[in-house]
Amino acid sequence: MKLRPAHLVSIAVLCPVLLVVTIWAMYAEHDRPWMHYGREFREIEYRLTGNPGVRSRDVNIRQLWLRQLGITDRCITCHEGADRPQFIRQAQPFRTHSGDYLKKHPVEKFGCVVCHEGQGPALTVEAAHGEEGNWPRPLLRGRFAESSCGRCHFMEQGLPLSAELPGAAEFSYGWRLFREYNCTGCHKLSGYRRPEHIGPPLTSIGGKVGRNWLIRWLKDPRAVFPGTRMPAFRLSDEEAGYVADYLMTGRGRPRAAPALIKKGLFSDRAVIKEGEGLFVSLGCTGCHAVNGRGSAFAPDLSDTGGKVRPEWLLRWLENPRAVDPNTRMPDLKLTSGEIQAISAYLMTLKRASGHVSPPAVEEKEPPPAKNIERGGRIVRDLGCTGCHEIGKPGFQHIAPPLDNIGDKRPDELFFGDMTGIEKDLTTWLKIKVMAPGRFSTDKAAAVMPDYGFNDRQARALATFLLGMKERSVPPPYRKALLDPERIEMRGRAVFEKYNCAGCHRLGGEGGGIAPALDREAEKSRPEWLFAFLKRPYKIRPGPILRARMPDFNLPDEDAAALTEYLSYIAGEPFPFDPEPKRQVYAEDVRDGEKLYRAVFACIACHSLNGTGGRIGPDHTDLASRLKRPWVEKWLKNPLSVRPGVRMPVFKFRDWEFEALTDYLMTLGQYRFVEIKRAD
Amino acid sequence: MPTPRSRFLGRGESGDDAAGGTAAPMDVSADKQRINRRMFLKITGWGSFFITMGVFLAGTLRFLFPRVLFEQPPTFKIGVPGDFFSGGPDLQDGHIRVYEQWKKEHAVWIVREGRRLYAMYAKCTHLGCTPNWFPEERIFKCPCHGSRFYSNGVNFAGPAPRPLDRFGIFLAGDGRITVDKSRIYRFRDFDKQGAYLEV
Amino acid sequence: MSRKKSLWKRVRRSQVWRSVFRHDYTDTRRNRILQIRSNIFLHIHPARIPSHAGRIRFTWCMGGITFFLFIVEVITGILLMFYYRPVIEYAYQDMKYLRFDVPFGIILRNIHRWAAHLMIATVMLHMLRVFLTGSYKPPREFNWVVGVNLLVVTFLLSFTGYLLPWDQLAYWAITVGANMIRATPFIGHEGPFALVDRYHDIRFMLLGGTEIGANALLRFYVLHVIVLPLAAAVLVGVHFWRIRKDGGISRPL
Amino acid sequence: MGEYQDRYEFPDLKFNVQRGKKRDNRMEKGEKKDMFVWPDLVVMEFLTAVALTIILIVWALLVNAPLLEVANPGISENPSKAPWYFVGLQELLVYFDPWIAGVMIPSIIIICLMMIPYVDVNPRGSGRYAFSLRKFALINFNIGFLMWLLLILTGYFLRGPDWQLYWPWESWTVVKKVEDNLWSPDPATGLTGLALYFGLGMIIPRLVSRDFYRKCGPARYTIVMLSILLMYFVPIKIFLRLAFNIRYVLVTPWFNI
Repeated sequence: MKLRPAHLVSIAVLCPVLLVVTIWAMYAEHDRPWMHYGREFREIEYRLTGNPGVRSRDVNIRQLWLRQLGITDRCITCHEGADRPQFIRQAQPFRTHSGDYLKKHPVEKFGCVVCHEGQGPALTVEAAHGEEGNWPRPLLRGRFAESSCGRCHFMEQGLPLSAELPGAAEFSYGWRLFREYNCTGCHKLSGYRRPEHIGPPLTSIGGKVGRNWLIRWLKDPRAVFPGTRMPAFRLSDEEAGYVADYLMTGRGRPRAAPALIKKGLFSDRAVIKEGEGLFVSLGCTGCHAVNGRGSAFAPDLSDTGGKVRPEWLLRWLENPRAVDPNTRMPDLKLTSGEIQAISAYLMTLKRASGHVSPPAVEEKEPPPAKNIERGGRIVRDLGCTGCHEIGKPGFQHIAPPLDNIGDKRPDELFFGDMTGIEKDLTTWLKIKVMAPGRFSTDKAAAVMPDYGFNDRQARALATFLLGMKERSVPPPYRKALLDPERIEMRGRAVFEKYNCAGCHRLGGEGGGIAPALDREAEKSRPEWLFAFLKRPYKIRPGPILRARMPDFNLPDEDAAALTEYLSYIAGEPFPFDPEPKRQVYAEDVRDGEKLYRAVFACIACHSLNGTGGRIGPDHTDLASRLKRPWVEKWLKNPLSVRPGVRMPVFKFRDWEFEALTDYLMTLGQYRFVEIKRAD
Repeated sequence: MPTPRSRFLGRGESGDDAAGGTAAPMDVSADKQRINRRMFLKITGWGSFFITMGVFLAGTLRFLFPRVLFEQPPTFKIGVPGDFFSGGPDLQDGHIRVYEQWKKEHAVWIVREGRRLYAMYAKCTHLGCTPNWFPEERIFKCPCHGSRFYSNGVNFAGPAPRPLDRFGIFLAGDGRITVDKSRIYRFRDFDKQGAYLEV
Repeated sequence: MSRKKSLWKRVRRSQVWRSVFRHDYTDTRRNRILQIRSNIFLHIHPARIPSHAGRIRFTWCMGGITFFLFIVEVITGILLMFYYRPVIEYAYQDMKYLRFDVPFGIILRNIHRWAAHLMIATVMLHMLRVFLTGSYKPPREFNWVVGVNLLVVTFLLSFTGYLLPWDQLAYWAITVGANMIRATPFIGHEGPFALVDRYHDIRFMLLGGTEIGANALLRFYVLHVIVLPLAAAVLVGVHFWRIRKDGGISRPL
Repeated sequence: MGEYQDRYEFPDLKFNVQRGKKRDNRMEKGEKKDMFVWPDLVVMEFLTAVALTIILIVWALLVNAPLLEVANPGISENPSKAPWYFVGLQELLVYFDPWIAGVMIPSIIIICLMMIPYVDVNPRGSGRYAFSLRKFALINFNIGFLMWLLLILTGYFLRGPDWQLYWPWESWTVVKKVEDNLWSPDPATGLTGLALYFGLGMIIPRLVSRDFYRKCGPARYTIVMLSILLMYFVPIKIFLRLAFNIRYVLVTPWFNI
């Protein structure tokens, strides 16, 4: 059957075209990008190892299939050198994984996208890095990858702020900022409890500061105290006035003991001088700073004279907890003279700007009720209650919750009128925490205040927030802090909360005002430590140390955590000391007493029940306070325990040593039981 | 009657010879040229068509062989040599230790015999049941037909025809010991390179 | 050469060959007709047709193209079924699997998808052509009705296939479509004169639930790979049969 | 050879009996113009198939089938469009309630399409392109087809976020105002309007072209005119909406049109 020439020619043209197209399709199938990388990798491997066998290894798709995580990762198809140390100098995609992350997180168990995001199953550069339209989670580049640490490592377990996740400095820093700046005061984040008010209560602020100072403060807190955590709310003059009016209504006049108020007190140079001395020797600088010296833990006092009313200060020093029941300022048990001296000194502290201290008596007529109401509304809308106790407006989260903030897509974010920036989540988060006002438009004002974060802080916070994602990991991947770690973490948290390091030294860090605590638990019984922390008293009657342990009014669990912590770092058993029961003979004790009182004349330096010397520590409750092994060690050679101590080294004979120890260990057995919550 | 021109019509094969031997020999050169041209077109057209069909078929077959599988990979890592060889007296010959933790997931016992480490397949060589390890007696027992193996996998009782098979084991580039289940060594290959790891 | 030829000749004369190909290829009218009549695939054609029916200008070849596309869809569809699981957890993953791993997976999916779109267009153009040439006129009325049904089946085939990748495009297109159905009068729970609640209306029947979920995916899959192709095949058979029985392709009266 | 030739014959076409003469002529003409299927038509079909395969492969190589993110009931695509062939219906949703746009209109279209051969009594113009012989049918069908096409084009190319109208040169980031000034006439007016439209639409053609009515008979006439009036009601409603912001023509407690 003869074909027409036209048909024949068409067949002869179309069929070869079909063949060409088909071969094109074949070629497209067998020319995938990952094959190029595979071949290149083999060349590099050959160069590095000199083993010709590696060149003939098949180029294949390598896949990690992690059923539990629901992850299919093919990243290692191109990133073949990720877990092989000799590729450290190669360019990507062949370079060895940085750091030692893979040691603790083997690739076979964790895959890649768990931390880095991106599209695991994809095999082209763009798609695999998640920069393709249909993948919502692009590769986390650079240190933003640390945000994923939070998926398994839960930071919010009452950890101390100094807790650090090794290898995730950025993430830890972000978490620290998040906690420190009390973001949960406005934002809800599940798993994070709203912390206690980090700002002072405003219920009686009118009795503490003047209206002018308040307005200045509200307008720009960092201009008043550069290091403050109080953010700037971008208030107009009127708004700040309204808020001040509102706050000044909660006045609650401070009532200092009348005996404290003395005429001419604040101008007496001798008293001021004494106060300055006390301020340092009592250890106030352990927490407060004055003109750049001291710690930033508690408010800077450089401008006290320009800020607070004198009678408030007197009352405050007399009993801080009477003014603010939740304050962390301890009761230093100051005498009236000390209070007066310190107050007088502090009231002299003024910034160079030279504004006058608020008048002792209040301004005249009250502001119009309308203004007060307006101020109240602003206070409510701005979420001041997140950090301050105000009284009337109860607490509520005023800002959007942060759960799943890391899952937000660019089209769900409000960029305002901003142009010329990359419209992605990380950029948005950075701008939002650094300068939220930039998203404001005529129609929609950004409520979030300015915290004055710098670029590095903003990046850290953004890293932390990026990790707040919905997708959770199965339980085996979750990292709970282990038990010994938990003791340490809890103890450290309490230690930090009360700024113990302001006076005590621990682990090579901290102030030198009070004894170092590294080996404290070796010396003291835990029961006694607990009681002492709950209600400190003076162990040394003498005037050697001016500083004294203040009463922090610790709750039981904090005191227990600290005690446990100190035992833990000293390697001592907790909660009780299983000291072997010893047979103590009455004659030994009698001999010991003789030695104590007469032969070695310990009583000359130490006191017992109110009698004796005032140089060494009191011995009235020694047995309930100290552990026997430590006492023995101390008696043998005090200098080996604490170099430079004034206690002399006695050369005891063996029986003397035994008898003396036996005697000492009968002194005031278990007095701590009575001490506990005595008044 | 077919004309000479029609000799090559039809199926597109070059040798279509419907007219049998009866056709008159070609003697006109113009005709010959036309025939050759038709021949050429036909070969190009049908040739490329059938090649294409072949390629389609090959492609379809290739389609049925995916490049990656959702299965346990044949290789898995069991740790660094230090996990198994801690040094000391038990490295001498004849001291055998059986590690059971990979049996459940991978059906493998890791056995250390002196300085050698090998991966034993937890499958009876008789009929494929999974034997159990009894550390007190230091033998493997197969529950199906009662085969018994010493701790090094050598059979000594029951119907099992040969010692337990072993998998390939080697030190990977990252310094960790890797078991390769795609390579199986039988008794006579136990001393071959790759069936054991020696330190 | 000559040996090869004689071998070829012997093959051609063998009993096996002749049992398959019953006639020779001499260029005679008889053979041309026999070619068509004795071939199951070709004999949907008559042996001869009016010459205007062979002109692209007249038919646009749209019916034929549509049929060819249907065959392409069936072949690529069957191949794709090897790698597709109609389960919510896997459906989208399998799309990625086809896209990145499976040899020729991406091109098969592309062909399947584009051919489906093309088929909708050709089937509509075919209808337009049939109307323009008045080819639905007696005695071909019923075949037009069959054709309209085929049009509907083609739409449904494409529509059910749309959900299967289980991506945002699929999900929301089907959501919009399915929500229209619930406004059906009488049998849709939001339509006028609704007689049924949302658990017993036509949308529930189609989706196997009140929202698009696992059941809907499975139902659409079954419709897409079994029910509708079968219906289409039967209707295509009837359609072709009726073309022959109604006097072949229409011609000027 | 002869016996095969004779087998090729037309079936007994009853309706052609009265035009037997014509039929004979055509038989003669047709015989002359017949062509063999093998190989001529088969080759053409083969060529078409090959060409189509080439097109499909090239298309598939150059353009990937769309695949968006995994389905997420929590996030709507904006705009979320139906497949292109249903975009016309989606476009109608702007102007009609879902039960009309999504259910009634497609059902009516399909039913009307199926009825075409039974209501078209014009015997002329079968099997060829003959506009002059079938003006009425062709004009109406083509307008309908064109409307469908236009709706698809509008929906596919001119609809942006929130299903607002965007010209191709306009950016989708510009927010469009949602029409919020729609109103509906009271039921009495609406009913009157509808009655007028359908009533006059039924009566006037009958008065104008009595011949047409006679040919069709009452039943066919009613069906034809009703379908055509329904079809034109769609662009009229669209026009009313766009020009006069009319939301519904008829408001009833049970349904709105």
